[in-house]
Amino acid sequence: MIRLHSVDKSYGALKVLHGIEAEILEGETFAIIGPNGAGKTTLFKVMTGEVGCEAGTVEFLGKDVTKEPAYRRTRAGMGRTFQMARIFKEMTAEENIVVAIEARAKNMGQRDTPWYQVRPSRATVDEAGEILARLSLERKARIAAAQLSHGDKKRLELGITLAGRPKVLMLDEPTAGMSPSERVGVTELIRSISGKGSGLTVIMTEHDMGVIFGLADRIMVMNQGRKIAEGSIDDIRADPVVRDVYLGKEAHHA
Amino acid sequence: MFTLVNGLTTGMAVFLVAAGLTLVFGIMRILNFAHGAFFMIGAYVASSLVGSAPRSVLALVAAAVVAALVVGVLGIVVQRFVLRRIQHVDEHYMLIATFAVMLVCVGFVKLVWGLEFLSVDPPPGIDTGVDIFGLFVPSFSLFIIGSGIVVFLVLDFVIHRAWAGKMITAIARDGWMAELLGINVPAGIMAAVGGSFALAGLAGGLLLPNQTLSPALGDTFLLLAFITVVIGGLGNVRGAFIAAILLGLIDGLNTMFLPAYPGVAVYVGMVAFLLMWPNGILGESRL
Amino acid sequence: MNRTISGALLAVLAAALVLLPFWANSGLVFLAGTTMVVAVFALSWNLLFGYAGLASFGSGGLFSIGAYTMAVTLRGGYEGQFLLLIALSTAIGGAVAFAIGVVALRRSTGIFLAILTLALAELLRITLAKIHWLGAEDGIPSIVRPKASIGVATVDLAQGNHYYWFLCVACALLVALCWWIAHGRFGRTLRTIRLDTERAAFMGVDTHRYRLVAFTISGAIAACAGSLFAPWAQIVTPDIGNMMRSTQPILFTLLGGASSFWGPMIGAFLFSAIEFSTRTLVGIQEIITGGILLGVVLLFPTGVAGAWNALVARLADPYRAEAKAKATTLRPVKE
Amino acid sequence: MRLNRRHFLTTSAAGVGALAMPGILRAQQGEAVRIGLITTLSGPGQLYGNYIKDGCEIAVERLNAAGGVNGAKIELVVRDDKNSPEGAVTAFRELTGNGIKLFAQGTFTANLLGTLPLLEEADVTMVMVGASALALTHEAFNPRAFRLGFSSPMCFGGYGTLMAQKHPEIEKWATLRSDVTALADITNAFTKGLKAETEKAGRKVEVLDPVLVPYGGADFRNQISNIIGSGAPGLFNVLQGADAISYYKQARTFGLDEKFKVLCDSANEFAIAKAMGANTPASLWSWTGWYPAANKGNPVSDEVHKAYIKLRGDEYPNWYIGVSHDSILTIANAVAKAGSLDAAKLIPTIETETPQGALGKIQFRKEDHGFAGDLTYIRFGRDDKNANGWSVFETAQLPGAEFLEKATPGSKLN
Repeated sequence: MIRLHSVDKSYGALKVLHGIEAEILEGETFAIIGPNGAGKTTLFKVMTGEVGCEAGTVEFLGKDVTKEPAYRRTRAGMGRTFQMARIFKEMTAEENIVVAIEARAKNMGQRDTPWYQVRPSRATVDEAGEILARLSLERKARIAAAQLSHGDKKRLELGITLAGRPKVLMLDEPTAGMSPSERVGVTELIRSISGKGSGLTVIMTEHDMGVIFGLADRIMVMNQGRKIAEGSIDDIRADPVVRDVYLGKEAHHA
Repeated sequence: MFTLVNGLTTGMAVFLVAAGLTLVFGIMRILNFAHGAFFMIGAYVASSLVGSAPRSVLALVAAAVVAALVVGVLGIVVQRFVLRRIQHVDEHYMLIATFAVMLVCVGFVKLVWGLEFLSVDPPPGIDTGVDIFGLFVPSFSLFIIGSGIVVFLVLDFVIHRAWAGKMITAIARDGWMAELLGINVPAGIMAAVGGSFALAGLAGGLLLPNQTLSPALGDTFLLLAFITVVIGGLGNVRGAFIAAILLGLIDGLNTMFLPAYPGVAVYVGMVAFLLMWPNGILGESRL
Repeated sequence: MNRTISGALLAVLAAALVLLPFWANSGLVFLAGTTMVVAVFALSWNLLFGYAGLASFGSGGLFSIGAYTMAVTLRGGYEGQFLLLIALSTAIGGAVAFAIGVVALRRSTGIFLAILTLALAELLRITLAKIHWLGAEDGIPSIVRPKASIGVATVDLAQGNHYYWFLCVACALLVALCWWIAHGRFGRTLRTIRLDTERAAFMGVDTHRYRLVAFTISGAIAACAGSLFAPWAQIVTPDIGNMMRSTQPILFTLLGGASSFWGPMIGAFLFSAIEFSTRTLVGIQEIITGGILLGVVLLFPTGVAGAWNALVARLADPYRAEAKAKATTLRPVKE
Repeated sequence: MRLNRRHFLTTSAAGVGALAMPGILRAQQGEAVRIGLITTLSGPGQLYGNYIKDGCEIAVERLNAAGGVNGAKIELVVRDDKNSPEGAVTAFRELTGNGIKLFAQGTFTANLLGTLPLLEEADVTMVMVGASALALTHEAFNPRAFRLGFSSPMCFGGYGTLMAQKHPEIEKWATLRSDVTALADITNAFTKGLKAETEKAGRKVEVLDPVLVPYGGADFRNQISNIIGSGAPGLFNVLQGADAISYYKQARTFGLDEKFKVLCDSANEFAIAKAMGANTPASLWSWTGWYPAANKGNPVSDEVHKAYIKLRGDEYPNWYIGVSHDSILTIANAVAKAGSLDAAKLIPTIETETPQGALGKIQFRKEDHGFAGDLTYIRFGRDDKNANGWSVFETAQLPGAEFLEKATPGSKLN
């Protein structure tokens, strides 16, 4: 699905990614973990095209997309959320989904609204309703997005991303800043979206180990801009290097 | 060669005006349309103090300092009663507010000082010229260049070295955090804003013998100062200093090589600069 | 409720404008025509600012291009094809805006775009003032008001108030066009770009292209407004595109309220009303205009349209309006 | 601090009164003879607009004190043109809509070009106050408008002639002007006059290409250095207002007074001396449209001068005061003689009448309604003996009619 080959990235004199190699397979849920400053978010940005990289290549669906801008990768099937939910605050929840659906429809060449029509088409509104229902936001459809609770904002952002019908869903800390009960809810939501048979690939970064262990098929561990381990949950738990730099410390603290 | 010296003079004159403008942007994130008007008020205040023939350089500088104080207080009043009340709304309303303040200031100047032209002469001591390696240089030009450099050095020191600068920088970057650290944020902002506006008044006083006073004086410098501030990088005093010198030189070369199109090179140069360095020479700075 | 009151008011105002020549002084009629044109001009600017999030300080230049194109072609004797001339002016304005957009938009946005456009507009003004063929500083005077023919019907716009009514129709059409652009799918997408450019890009929106199109459309409409203005004022001078002209739509928009589609028009008419009612207080014009602007900004920080919406909402439903007003400072574009 | 409080208050009070009047409705004609004055009362041109307003108000006061026009009082309705043609057109249409048939308008050419095409439809008569642009009496000629102003070829051609007569020894002239086309005409007129007169005397004179400065600039030192470097002993300076004063100020350091034997300013007259006081250049020529001391023996001139001193406390009125006074006088006299406000009757009356004004006999050329008054040139400069630091050294007058350009109403002058 996505293949990274010896990716380097620096911000000025500070090198934040060192020769990252990774391959994410179709249909799996792939988690990137690591301490703060390990380079997870930067790696995310390189994959989605938000920032370029100095060396290495990014392949998506077998195509080299290293030079492609973010919107093209999105059109090709990437969809992402941000650590701090980014939604269109002045619009209602419904409008947020509608604009995302319309953007997708245009990109995919679906033209269901006649050119002279101002309002979104019936089909678009219906689809938005469906998505909001899946996110349990249907009762808040007419509320300005700015007024939603933190958890609802993150759900709405997920909805915007889903409206793009992505092939790979990239979630940057989907539960950051949530209460434990909200976390459970979101974990359930992600599982229902990406469950077996949906065919959806998920890449996520996350701090909460409970969420990771509940969702991920495979895990990549980063530290100081380097990949230090990759494998199943059990592999990672058993990895001595990971224990040292990451879990190890936690264990000592505990 | 004379073009170079004179370019430097023009540049420093513009820098004196632009310094306050870029600081206000650094602190409050607004392009202050009223800056030229404050400059003009500073000039008029100083001219009322020294009359048309100042007795000495000291008298001129003293008048400029008083003008700076007056304009600084005026700036604080504007900040307190206008800008602060709308700082949480949309930043563009700040723009319209400063535009309105500019109109009021111009109207005020017309009422108080009238429309007739006023002129102030260079004080004795800097009213002649000096010979530098066979090149005739008006000593008032040297006075302007010196003033510009002094103002720049003082500002640079205050911002980057002195405690006051660090405090202001902290407020500008993160007011909430600064408050947590025990800094009196409203007082800090007020002092910084007062200081920035005072710079406009100071420039008005110092440049007094350079040109003629009329209610249109503000416009003469406002656009040049805008250009300088933008080319230098918004909020960046060092950038403004460099940009002001460049501007002066470009204008000087303009009169030398394209005498038929005076004043055009500045615009062309600016368009070119913005296309090459869209963020200014030294980049934008939150002070 | 809200919409009904506002709509009714709009209809009444439009009717008053159309019927103006029957009861008002000819100076007021002229001012109303001028205001209609600059209101459309301000609307075109807000299409860029309120929807695409781009602030241009050089829109006066495009207005000027439209006006000069019209003046020159009318002087050249192409009066017969008046409607075609409007289209030509619009197209030229659009083309120039497109060319500037291609070069400028990729590299600079925000204040840099503002200053860049300002510099270009000033350059244009200086250049126009130097071209003798275009009358240099004194511009092109005595512009004729031509005959306009639509199919079989021909209207002589030079007669009486015909051109005024023509302006009413043309401006109404342009407002409708802007409304359609702003409220349709294109406008919605533009708004996402203003609200969060990156988020929009991650919906697969080519933000640069959308901005370029918006820049072009806005420029074309500004030039169209300019082309309508030339035969109205019957003179064009380089100052038609000076810095004051460029700041006009900004003032109108912010005064009226940038978050509302109708804001720029409200601002334009309000500003003209202020200027006209204080016309005899000569010599203190700046203080009056500045003072009133300050007052409006301090009292209604969301612009007059924002204040009006809040007022109507409160009348309609006092409780909900309160909650709404607290929750958002800048309200979404509605109507 | 020169705010004249009394004057300001009366202006405002009159303004408020006019506000209360339902001016936006179509008003009927009142009993007074109403004259609309459209001039620039905001922005950069306000200085001159204020002079025009003062001059017109003095005229109205004087005429009314003498009994008005055929027993009716004159009422001046003042409007600001907002420094733009559309502002002028708005004001013009408002006033014609209120039934005003008599107009005085002035400062900027473009604003006049905006209203001239409207005179026909509104059926009004206009005096263009102090206007100098050729277009107004040539390609944009309108038979309903009279130019009570000095055309560039007339006053600056005369200026060049005068200099050739006074200073035959100067063989090289430098010129300096703002980058404004209208000022190019002035420079050309001066050069033409200078060359023609010199050649007539069988001599030769060289006039250098003008040095250009941007309009509204702040620093002229580069240009000063250029001009002084040219080595010409004569300088004709066509900068305006604040620019000119800044120029003289900055040039002083470079030895302006020593480097040039003859300094000529185009038309800033006493504005320079009033601003610069004891630092005025040692000797400076300037053209003026009206200088009371040169018009001794003209009672109208003296009276207007006195009235202005009473109004503003300024002994050296700007020339616009005299010209604007005479503009109102011209209209009032024509109305009195014709006994009508009708343009058809007024126009021939103005064409033939020669009322005594502050400028002398006010007479218009019949073909193009151009004005050919006396041309006055003054030389003034620094004078330590005088309390204000400067005084007038000499005045010279030439008959304007000799220099008035050819009449080509309706087409451009070649």
